[in-house]
Formats: sequence, C-alpha cells, structure tokens
Amino acid sequence: MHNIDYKTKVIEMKNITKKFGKLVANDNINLTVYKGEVHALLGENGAGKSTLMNQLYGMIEPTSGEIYINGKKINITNPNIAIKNGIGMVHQHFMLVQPFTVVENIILGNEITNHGILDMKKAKEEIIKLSEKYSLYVNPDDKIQDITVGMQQRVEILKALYRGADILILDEPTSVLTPQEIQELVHIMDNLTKEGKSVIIITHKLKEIKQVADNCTIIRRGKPIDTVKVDEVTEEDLASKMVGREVTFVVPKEDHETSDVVLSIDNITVKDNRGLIAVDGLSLEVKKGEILGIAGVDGNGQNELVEAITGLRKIEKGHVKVNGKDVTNLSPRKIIDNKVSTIPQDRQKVGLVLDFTVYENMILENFHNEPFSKRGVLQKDEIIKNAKKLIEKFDIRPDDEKLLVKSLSGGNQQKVIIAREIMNHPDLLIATQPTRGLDVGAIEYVHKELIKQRNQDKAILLISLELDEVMNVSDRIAVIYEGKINYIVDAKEATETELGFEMAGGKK
Amino acid sequence: MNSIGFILGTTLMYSTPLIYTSLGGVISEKSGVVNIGLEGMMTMGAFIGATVGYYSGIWWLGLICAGIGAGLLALLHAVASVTLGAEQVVSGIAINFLGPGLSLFLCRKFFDGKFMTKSISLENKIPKLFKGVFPEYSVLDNIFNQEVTVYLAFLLAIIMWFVLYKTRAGLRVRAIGEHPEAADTLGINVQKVRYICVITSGILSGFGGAAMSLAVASNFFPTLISGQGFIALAAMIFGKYKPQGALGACLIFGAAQALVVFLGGKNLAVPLDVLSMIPYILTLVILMGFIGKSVAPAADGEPYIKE
Amino acid sequence: GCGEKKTDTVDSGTQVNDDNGSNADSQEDINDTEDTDSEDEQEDVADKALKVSMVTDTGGINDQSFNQLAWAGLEKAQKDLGITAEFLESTQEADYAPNLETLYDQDNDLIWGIGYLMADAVLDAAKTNPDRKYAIIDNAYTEEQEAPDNLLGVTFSEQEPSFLVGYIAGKMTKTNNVGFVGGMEFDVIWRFESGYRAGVKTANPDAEIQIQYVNDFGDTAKGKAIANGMYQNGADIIFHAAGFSGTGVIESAVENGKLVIGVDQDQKVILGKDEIITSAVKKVDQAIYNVVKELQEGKWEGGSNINLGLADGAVGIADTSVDSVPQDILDEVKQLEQDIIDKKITVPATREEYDELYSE
Amino acid sequence: MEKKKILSSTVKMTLLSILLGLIITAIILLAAGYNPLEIYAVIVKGVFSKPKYISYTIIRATPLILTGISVAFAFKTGLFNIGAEGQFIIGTIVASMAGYFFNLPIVIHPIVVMILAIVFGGLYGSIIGLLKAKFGIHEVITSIMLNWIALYAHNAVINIPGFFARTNKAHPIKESASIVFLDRFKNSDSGKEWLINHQAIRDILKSPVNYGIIIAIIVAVVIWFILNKTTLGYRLRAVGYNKFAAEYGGINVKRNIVTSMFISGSVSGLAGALMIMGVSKGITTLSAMEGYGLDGIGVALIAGNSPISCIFSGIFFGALKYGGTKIQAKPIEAPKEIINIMIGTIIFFVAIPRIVNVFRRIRDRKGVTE
Ligand SMILES: Nc1ncnc2c1ncn2[C@@H]1O[C@H](COP(=O)(O)OP(=O)(O)OP(=O)(O)O)[C@@H](O)[C@H]1O
Ligand SMILES: Nc1ncnc2c1ncn2[C@@H]1O[C@H](COP(=O)(O)OP(=O)(O)OP(=O)(O)O)[C@@H](O)[C@H]1O
Ligand SMILES: [Mg+2]
Ligand SMILES: [Mg+2]
Repeated sequence: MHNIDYKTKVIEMKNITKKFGKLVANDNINLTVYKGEVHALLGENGAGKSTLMNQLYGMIEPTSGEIYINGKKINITNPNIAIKNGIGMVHQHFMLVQPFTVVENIILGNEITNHGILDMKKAKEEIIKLSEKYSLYVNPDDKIQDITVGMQQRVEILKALYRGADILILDEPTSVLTPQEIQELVHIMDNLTKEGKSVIIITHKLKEIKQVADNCTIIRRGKPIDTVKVDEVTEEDLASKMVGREVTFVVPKEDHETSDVVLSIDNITVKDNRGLIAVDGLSLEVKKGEILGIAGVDGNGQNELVEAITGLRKIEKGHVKVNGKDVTNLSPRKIIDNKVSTIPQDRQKVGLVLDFTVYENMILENFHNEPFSKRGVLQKDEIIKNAKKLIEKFDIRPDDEKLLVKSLSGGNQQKVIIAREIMNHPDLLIATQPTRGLDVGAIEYVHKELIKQRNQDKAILLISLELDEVMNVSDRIAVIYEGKINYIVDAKEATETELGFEMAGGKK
Repeated sequence: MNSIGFILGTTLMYSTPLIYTSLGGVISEKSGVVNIGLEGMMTMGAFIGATVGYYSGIWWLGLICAGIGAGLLALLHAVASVTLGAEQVVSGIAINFLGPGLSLFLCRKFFDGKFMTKSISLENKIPKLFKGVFPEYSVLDNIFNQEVTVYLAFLLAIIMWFVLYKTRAGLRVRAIGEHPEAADTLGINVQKVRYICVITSGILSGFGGAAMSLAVASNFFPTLISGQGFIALAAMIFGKYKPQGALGACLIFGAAQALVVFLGGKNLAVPLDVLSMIPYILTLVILMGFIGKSVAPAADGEPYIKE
Repeated sequence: GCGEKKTDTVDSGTQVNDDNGSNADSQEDINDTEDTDSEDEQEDVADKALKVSMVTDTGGINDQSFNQLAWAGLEKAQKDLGITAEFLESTQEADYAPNLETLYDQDNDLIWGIGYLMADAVLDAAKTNPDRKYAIIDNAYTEEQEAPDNLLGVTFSEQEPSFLVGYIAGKMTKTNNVGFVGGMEFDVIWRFESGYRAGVKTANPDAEIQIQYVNDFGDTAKGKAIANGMYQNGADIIFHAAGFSGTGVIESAVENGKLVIGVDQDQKVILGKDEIITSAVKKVDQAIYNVVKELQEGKWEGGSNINLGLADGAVGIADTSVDSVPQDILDEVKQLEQDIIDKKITVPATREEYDELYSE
Repeated sequence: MEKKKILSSTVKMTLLSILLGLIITAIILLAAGYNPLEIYAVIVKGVFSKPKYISYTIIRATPLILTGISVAFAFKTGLFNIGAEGQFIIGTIVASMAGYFFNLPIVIHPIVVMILAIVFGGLYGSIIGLLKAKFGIHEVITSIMLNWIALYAHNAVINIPGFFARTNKAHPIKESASIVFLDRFKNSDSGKEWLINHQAIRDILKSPVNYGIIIAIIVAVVIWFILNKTTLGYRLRAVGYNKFAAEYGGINVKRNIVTSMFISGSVSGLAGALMIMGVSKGITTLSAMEGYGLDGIGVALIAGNSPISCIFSGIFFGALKYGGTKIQAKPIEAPKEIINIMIGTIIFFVAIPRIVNVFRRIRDRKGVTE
C-alpha cells in the first residue's frame, strides 16, 4: 500500500507498562512503527490505546518500559521532548482553544515573534503555505468555536505539521468526520507517507483500517493481542481479535409496520447561538414503528433541530407537533411530559450530571414523578430499585448504582442515558450520535436497542454523522443540508454515493 | 469650584488602588486561577507599603516591598491552587483571613502594639506629577496633578492589554486559562505560567494597597482597605476579565464615589445613607442596562494537575 | 475635678513621641499633678491593688479617639496609682457583653465600657452584677434607662472645645471660608459641629462655613476627597470630627498646603503634621484617671452621670496650639474659656440651639 | 458502608487541617515571641472552664452556623453567596422593626418575626439570583454591591421617626419577641432574688442564653433534608453540578437560581433575626460590616458545605472567636488577630485535600528508596 521502509524503525515502544493505581492500563506492550507506514491501533473502549499514545507524546510517563525514536532511546517526560523528536499528536478530545483563531491555535507554543511580540502576519503566511502544501485548507482568521469539527481536525493536523512532525499520532480522528471528510483524511495520510512520514491511527472503524493502514496492533484490556498485516486479515478477524468473540456488524432488522404520525415538524425556522438561521423551513414526519435517520455533515442544523424539538431552543417560525399536540416552544419539562425522550449528542455535558450517582442520574427527568417522589420528597427505595432494575436490564458495568457516573467508562455512561430514556416509555425517541466514540461491541448493543424500540412501535428519530450507522439502522433516511431537508429516501433504496452527494448539497 | 475637574480628580484618586488590584485579578483569572484573595493581598500590600515607607522614607521602596509582600501571600495561593490542586475559592478565602490577620499582627509588632503605622511625611509619600505646573485648582490641575501611581495604573493597564493580546507570553497565558491541557500538549509549562500570573496578581494587589497607604493616606490602619479588594474583584468581573474592562469598571466606580462626594457638598435633601448607596446601585444598574454577560475563561478555577 | 491647668505643659510633645502606647499629652499634666503622692499610695495599696479594666467598642484600641485615650488613662493610672489595668477589644457588637463578662470574671473592681454604642451592654452588666462597678464614656443614662448605683456615665461637652477651635479658625482664616467634616451624623458629632460653627461666627460673623459628613469613620479616601473639595471651594481651615476618615482630611490639608484642626487628642503630636494648627481635645484619659483615683480614695459617684467640660479641665484645645496660633488669638481663647466656665457664653450643643443663638 | 467511609475520611481530613492550622499558627506565635501552648490553653479554658463560657460560645456560634449554612447551601447549588452579610443585615432590620412595631403574644411574636426575616432575607437574596438569571450578572458582583446597600439601608432605617430611640439606636424589640431563655423571669425582681441564691444557674443565665441554637440546628436538619431528600433539592443540586444536563432534564435553571438564592438568603436573614431577638434586641448604627457573611463563608468551607457539619464548624468558629478575645486579657495580652491567622491557616489546609496525597507520596517515595 504505502511505500514503507522496513529497515527504518522510527518508533519502538518496548515492554511498556502503565499503571493508574491498581489499574493496569498498559500491560507490557510492544509497538514498532516503520518509516512511511500507517499503523493502526485497535481495541475496545478503555483498552488502553490513548494511554499508550499519551506516553509516546510525553503527556504521561510509563511505569516501566522504554521508548526508542529513530533507534535512540528517549526519555519522553513532557510533550516538548516528543515535539523535538518529531512526534505530533492529534488528541481524541481536541486540544484547541475555542475562542482563539486558527492561526493562534497553530502557533501556540511555537510562536513567530519579534522580541516577544507576535508577528501574526508572518504566522498567517506560513500557515497558508503549509495548508496548501498538504491540501489542508483552513481559514486562518476563523475562531475555532465557529468552525466545524472537520475543520478543527485539520487545524489539529496542521498544528503537528507546523512543528515539523515526522510521526503523526491520530487518536480517533474519524469519529466526528463526514464520509467526505474521512476520504480527505485518507488522502492526507497518503500524502504524508509519501513524504516519508509515519502515522499511527487509532480508530474503531474497521473499514477505515482496511482502507488506510498497513499494519494493525490490537490491544484488549491493556494487553497486546497481536500485530497483523492489514492485507492479510478480514474485518471480521480484526473485530473478533479485538473483542474476543464474534461480532455482527449489521444488526438484523425485520420489516415493521408503521402507523400514526408521532412527530410532525412543519416548516420550522431556528436560529443558532450567533443569531444566524440554522434550521431553515424544515419539515419532517416520523411515524410509530419507524426509525427515521437524518444524515448530514456536522454543522448543518442538526443540533439546533434537536434542541428546537426538545424545547431547549426557540422556534422562530413553524410548528412542532407530538401525537397531534402542538408542542412548539413549550418548556423542556412539558415536552418530556408529552412522551419525548432524547439521547443527547454530548453525553457528558448535557446527558449526565457527572457528580451524581448512577441512581440519581437514572431519574433526571422523572425525579418529581411517582413513585420516585411523593409530595416533594424523594423515595430513595424506589429510586434505587429502579436503578438496579435498569442496571441489570441494560447490563451496565460495574453493577453498582451508588457509583458516581463520572467514574464509569464512556460506553457505560451512554448505557445509563439509553436506559433512562427508554425507561421513560417515550412515544418519540430522539437519538443524537448515540454511538459516538463507542467500540463495536457497544455500538452493536445500541443499534439492537434502537431497533427493539422501533419494534415496540416507538417513533425514533436518529441523527448521526456516521453514514454507515444511518444506513444500517434507519427505515427511512433524510439528508439535512444547510438547515433544510431536500431529500428523503427509503433506506433500502439508499446508496452511499447518492447520500454523500446530497450531504454535500448536490442538486438533482 | 470647577466641578468637572473636581469630580474627575476625585475619580482618579478613588479608582487608582482599585485598578491595580483589579488588574491583578485579571492576570490571575486569565491564566485560569480564581483569585478571591485580592482583599487579603491588598491589605498586606497597604501595611507593608506604609511600614517600609515609614522606616526607609523611600516611597518606591515601600511600593516595591508592598508588591513583594503581597506577592508572597499570592505565592501561598499559587502553591495551593497550582501545585496542590486546591479549591481556589477556598484558598482565596483563606488568604482573606490571613492577609488582614498577618498585617495587623505584624503592625502591632512593629509599632508598639498599635494597629496603626506611623504617618509618613509628605516628602516621603508617593510624589505627584505636574505639581504646580497648572494653576491651582484649575481643571487641568485637578485632573493631571496626580500621584505617580495614578499614571502607573493606566500604564499598567495598557501594558497588560498589550502583553495579553499582542505577545507570545499573553497568548500562552490566555491559552492556559481557556484550555490548559491544550497548552500542555504544545510543550507550554502550565504550572510555571500560572505561578507567574498568580504571583503577579499578588504584586499588583500589593501595589493597589500601597497606592492606598502611600498616596491616598499616609499610613496603614484596619479600615484602610475595608472591602476595596472585593470591589476590585467585582470590577474585574464587571470588566469581563479584561484589563481594559477592569480599568473602565474601576473608573466608573470611582466616578460614582466622586459624585457622592460632590453631591454631599451640595446640601441636598437626600439622607446621607441614601447618597452613600449611589455607587453600588449605579453599578448594578449599569450592569443590567448596558453590559452583556461576562464570561470567565473556560478553565478558570479548575486545577490542572497531571496524573 | 482636677487640673485647672492646661497651658503649662508646653514641652510634652517630644516626650510623648517615644512613649509607648499612651501618648496623649494630657496625661503628662496628670503626671505633674499627681507625681508626689502617687508613689507612697502605690505601696499602701499594693496588697489589695485595685483592678480596673476596659472594653473598647469596635473601633479598637488605637482608634485615635476615645478608646485610645481611655487606655492611656488606665495605663497612667497603672503607673501612678499602682492599680492593675487591662483591656479587651471588640470586633463586633456581639462582643460587648461577653467581653464585659470576661473582665468581670477576671475580678476587676471597675470596668469601663468605651463609647455610646456600649450603653446597653454596660447597663445590663451593671444590673446583673451589683457587686462590681461599671462606668461608660460618652453616654449619659436617662430616666428611661436609669443607671443603678454601681454605674457611672461620663460625657463631655464637646461643643466647648469645638467652640474654641472654631474661634481660632474664624480668626485665622484668610479666605473667610472654613470647613467642618463630620464622621457620621448623630448628636455627639453635632455637638462638635454646633460648637465649632458658633466659635467661627463669634470670631468672624462673615465667614462662610462648609459642612459635610463622610457617613463613615473609616473611609480615608472619602474624607480626603471631601476636604479637597472644601479647600478648592475656598476654605483654608477645616475642622474634622471623623475618626480615620479625618486622617484623610488631614492628608488633604498637607497636600493642599492648607490648615486643619484635629480632634479628641492632640493630633499634631500623634501624626506629626505641622498643618494641624490645633485640636479640640477631649481628655477621656484624664476623666478615667480621675474616676479611678477617686475610687481608690473611696469616692464613687455611681448611679449618676457626670458631664465634663472646660470647667473640669476635661476638654480644651491642644497644647501644641502655641506653635501655630498667634499669641493674641490664644489670649482671646483663654478669655473665652473663662467666659464659658463663668457661663457668660452659652455654647450651642445642638443644631437647633445654634440656629436659635446664631441665626442672623 | 461505602458512604460511611467517605464521610469519616472527610471528617478526618478536616481534623487534619485543623491540626495543621494550629501547628502553623503555633510556629508563627513562637516566632513572634509568644508561647503558643499558653495561648491555646487560655482559649480552651476560656471556652470550657465554666458553663457560662460554653453558653457564650454557643451564642456566638449561632449566627455563624446559620450564615455558614446559607453559604453552604448556595455552594451546593453552584452559587457563591458572598451576600450573606447583606442578607443578615436585612434580617436584623426586619426583625428589629417587626419586634418593635408589632403587638403580638409571646411565642407568636418571635415566630412572626422569624417568618418575616426569612421572607425578606430570602427576597434580598433572590435579587442576586434574579439579576443572574435575567441579566447574567455574576452573583459575586451583585452580592458585594448589595452588602453595601444593606449596610446603608440599615443605618437609614434607624432614623425613621417613631423607630429612632436615641443616638444610633432604634427602639428595642418588645419583650414578647424575645427568644432569650427565661428573659422575663431573670429580669423580674423575684427572679433576681431567686437567682442570687442559685449562683450556678444565675451564672449561666447571665449570658443571653436563647433558643437560637435550637433553631439553628433545626434549620441545619431542614436544609440537609431539602438538599438530599426532596425533589427541590434534587433540582437545585442538579443545576449546581451541571446546568446543561438539568435543563435538558426539564428543570428550569433560571427559576432554580432564584429559588436557591431565596433559600440561601432566608437562612442568613433568619440568622439576623435570631441575633436581634436573642442577643442585641435592636439595631444600632453600623460603622462597618460586622463580618458575619465572611465568617459564614469560612464556616461553610470548613464544614465542606455540609449543612449538618456547619453546626460543628460554626461552634468551632464561635469558640475561636469567643475564646480568642480572652488572649488579649492578662496575663497573655496577645493580639486578637492571631485568631484570624489561625482561621486562615485552617481554611488554607481545608482547601488542599491533596495535602494528604502529598504526604502519601512523600511516604511512598521514602518506601521506594528504602
Ligand atoms: N489519568 C488516568 N487516571 C486513571 N485511569 C486512567 C487515566 N487515563 C486512563 N485511565 C484508564 O485507563 C484505561 C485505558 O484508558 P484509555 O483512555 O487509554 O482507553 P482507550 O483505549 O483510549 O479507550 P477509548 O476507545 O474509549 O478512547 C481506562 O480504564 C481508563 O479509565
Ligand atoms: N425549577 C423548576 N424547573 C422546572 N420545573 C419545575 C421547577 N420547580 C417546579 N417545577 C415543576 O412545577 C411543578 C410543581 O412544582 P413543585 O415544586 O410543587 O413540584 P414537586 O413537589 O417536586 O412535585 P409534585 O408537583 O409532583 O408534587 C412540578 O411539575 C415541577 O416539576
Ligand atoms: Mg482513547
Ligand atoms: Mg409538590
């Protein structure tokens, strides 16, 4: 695939062990990366991938083990040392300063100055040059908070390249990108390897590994399982090595009868935080017993749409009805009371109170209802009983309802939300990016659960940036572009090309 | 009397100590460390300034020592909140008990059991610029014949604005206040920068205190800094955590106080207590009417500790 | 009372400066007067030394005003009369009663409360502890709040020294314009104001008097700003009765090169500022000293109030006045003093009385 | 099991902080030439050696417990109430007026006064909440401004004709509004006579022992109950921890901010009322803030923002403040500022839960090298 120089080991991590207290996050892991190679790291949530890479980048120090860069043993105690040795890293959670501009973010820590005074003009020129060289187009003066996640990703990569990185670590770079953006990223990686640079990529998406990586190291619960040549294995092989069991990728889904309209959106207009129109005369219907998937590139009004339906954002024009009742601009409370449940996009910021226990989070919308409260007093026994039931039913681990939610893994946090939302017996379930950042095992679980709900005659609105997810799970697919829906298709008739074309705003 | 000149001159007198302290608040919070201990640091500065000023007879030495003393108090806050990951509000409140406590305790040690330092003579106080340059009590005299510290306060506000928004150091400070981890991944020493900022914050608060005890007054006593540190804190938030904003907020507050003094001399039928409320009510009204939401740096108050 | 003399201690300034803590110069008078018999008394009572103590109000022990003076008086008594003295400072109103009680438990024979704000607390303590003696500075108990036999209220005629300094101001002003800065508005400060205004008008009927209150005893900046304004408006002498806010008034005088009049004690001695031409002195120290001394001699006027004025030598103008005030004016002041003592002149103690006596 | 362990560990942490605070203060005292043991002994004796000292300590602690709870409650709901001072002052004004102007029977009168103080303290607090909810004004600014406004309002109210009694004093409350224990009895002639013959009881009753502490304890329990056991508490805590999640969960965040500040303010207002009805009996001109609010913050912080712990931390604070005044007396004659230094140092250590980790790390490191 790529032009790999198997004689030059740019990275050698030897017998790396990292302990957090009693937890062994990395257990004697070896990793070798060659010049010009794209090397994938694969593993379930919490397997220890990010931890391993953070050690390579000097964010944390290994408990034991050695790291060689270009054959030389280096003690990487802080990111400066990593940067000096040509390592760049794009973190799973972007390390961007939101109110700063693109340029400011890129030059930070490596500023172009004149006696300590910033030379922004020169910096801008350099960045434009760099972005042209690698076809990573950005607008240097945009603020990070105003640009799409895909754009932010580019900024992150530029940050590394700006520092002259020869080895680029990408921690789950594609989990927030559109199919088009992913393709662009693949090109970028190809370009980089052509220059003799090496890339380590962490991803849960096996398809991508197949497409872009040369070799793949698989980690399970901190232990190294195998390193394989990607050409020589199938996706199924990779998945079973990773999880330790067989995994189904496409959730089996029988046809199901739809009936009454549950959600009806009629020509609504919604503004975003900056006061610009984000949802622009959008109309939509979701019926009982169907999953309507909304595909679209991030930033086309998806968030605003969900917030408008759930009462968190004002609807300027138009109407939303649930079960025939007008709920336009009602309070979130009232909308919840109309049997609408939501799995929010940002589970930590919006979906959970991280400092509450699991059982407290389980009643976030229901705390004031019987049997959880009587006359304003919480009924702890009932609340705990409820939590225990849900923990068992949704297989939340560890099965201790008294733990603070923040101590749970991402996947289990997501399960808490799903359990809670389904417990509310909604007529309409809105699922926004329900599998973001989850591993294949967890994704499988969520998809099954969505289909189960649909089979129980719920109406489900699925909003996802993952085209595969939308295509696998939905009964009908709508494409949102610039706040409008111009294209709705039966999932069985949908093709990736066509959807991709519509997502980019293509006209028929 | 020329009212405008008087009001402006009084405004400057009132605002100056607040400006220093408020700027101190800005620099600390910009780097992500909440500093509610401004009051304590200011008191410490006022005490040390007056004491050193009295014993040495050199105002600038007093000023510098005030900065150092309050800076040391700030160092405590930095150790707690930067190195030890303390709750910053809590540590700041501790400083507010410690600052006045230590100042008065030491004052009694140095001044025969008294909590009042001895008065400094006019020549040894912070000098006024343009003394005698303009006709006495003219508008220009009222406005410009002010202590060095008044000019220095404005200068510092400009310098801080420049440093924060135009230099490498400022970019890093702001980045750390918004997203310390991002700065860390780029090889910036978050802890070090935060230490520098918090200590600078103490130094500036110390200057604020000394501007009070070496310029407005000529000695230190318990009520000299009673609540001004908190007013400076409020001004810092009012000014949206920006040096230029803090400067403006302090000036507004000072102007309101000047107005009270001015109106107090006018034999109005308004009870004194009602008159005295004006600056505080005015501040709230201005905030309600004109100033948008003040948003703190994203990582303000959050300890950043690796591992 | 004691101490007819007031002008004979010219030299006290320098001595006082290096004295620790108790530096109101009036105590030097006492020293002069009592020197001879105090020593043998000390020996006499050594075995049953009187224990006297005081509780400050929230102003604290160095308030530059009555608390500080009161303690100076007790220290003097300690030195001269061989009593033991101690004090407790209050931080909050809520401290008064417990502090009084603590001193009770320390077996004090006489316990002073300093300041009108302590009136209720001291009255309560006196009622519950009839076995001890209590006294208070700056409060006179009325019929409404009748004082028991073990309680003595001591007040001063602040208007009298204020009248004298007002007269000096009226004579010395070159601009025919003087000022008064008060701390907070209530009757004690009004006495200062009324007396001062009367004095100014007596000396100089044409003089303009600017009056402004800080509404705070601790706001130096505001005191200074007000004084700045007054000087700008043409005043060349200001009298303050404003505690630490007055420090700002004095600061303003120094910076403006104008004159100022201090209060309570000889502030020129305390602050060392030559711009302080005189001070309206209220000899709390001496009053306390006298009460203690009388008690030691077995005299006690409890159950009543005593009001001390010029006639008792308990108020007056500062000794350092001679440095700044021309002798002829001082002579006139001396005469006025006598006239007041002889009741030839009535000094208004309230604004109403002032208006009655001095309105044109 | 789990819960208990956590509780006892925070208590241990606090005790450790207090110990460290005392040690550091001792070092400062030594350096300044005092004997710390002597000073600490005076404080301990000054608080415990007589029953009446204990009652003074409790009287001193009562308002601090309440302003502590007030601040702690706000903290728990994500708000920083530096405005307790102002709300306390409002409570004293309202109590003083209602106590004087109303003619009500005993028992009823104090209850009415308390209710009014709770309502007005609460309303004053909710201004802070309202300005935050409606205009986004930071509660710290509003609190600071309102404290000063309350101070001046307090002084202005004293001068209202009919309410003004004499210099700097408003009329005291009627006897019916007093919550002082056996107030009427101990001031009656027969009572006095009886007490003369019963010195021990007389000694205790000399201090204004009042029902305030009982009310403070009830409030602590009620606030604890509200926070942890009611839907209201759930709402408020949810907003405190994560307002986005709360909003998403259907909770009206703005309304909650106002509610929370109302409750917080009402507790401080009540503190003011108890002060009037139990101790001072009427308002007196304030020349400066008395610091009940700032002390309340200290109490809350030492209590780790738990309302129940505020009882203990308030009493601890009260003991330091009351016992601390005694170090000024003979034979020690030490400055009372030591108490603030001590409190500051203790709070400083409370701020650093990781101090234990630091110790542990040092120990571990030693373990490794050995
Ligand atoms: N700083 C830390 N302190 C304690 N535990 C940690 C820390 N960082 C990571 N862990 C734990 O180490 C384990 C590995 O985490 P890591 O982030 O490396 O997983 P990952 O493989 O990147 O998972 P994901 O796919 O969810 O990103 C997890 O159990 C995590 O909770
Ligand atoms: N801050 C708030 N935000 C959103 N809804 C609220 C808020 N406060 C009260 N409500 C809602 O208003 C209604 C009545 O409020 P109240 O506080 O009496 O509820 P409750 O006692 O907890 O529950 P219930 O009314 O079922 O007894 C409830 O539906 C409650 O959920
Ligand atoms: Mg990861
Ligand atoms: Mg209810």
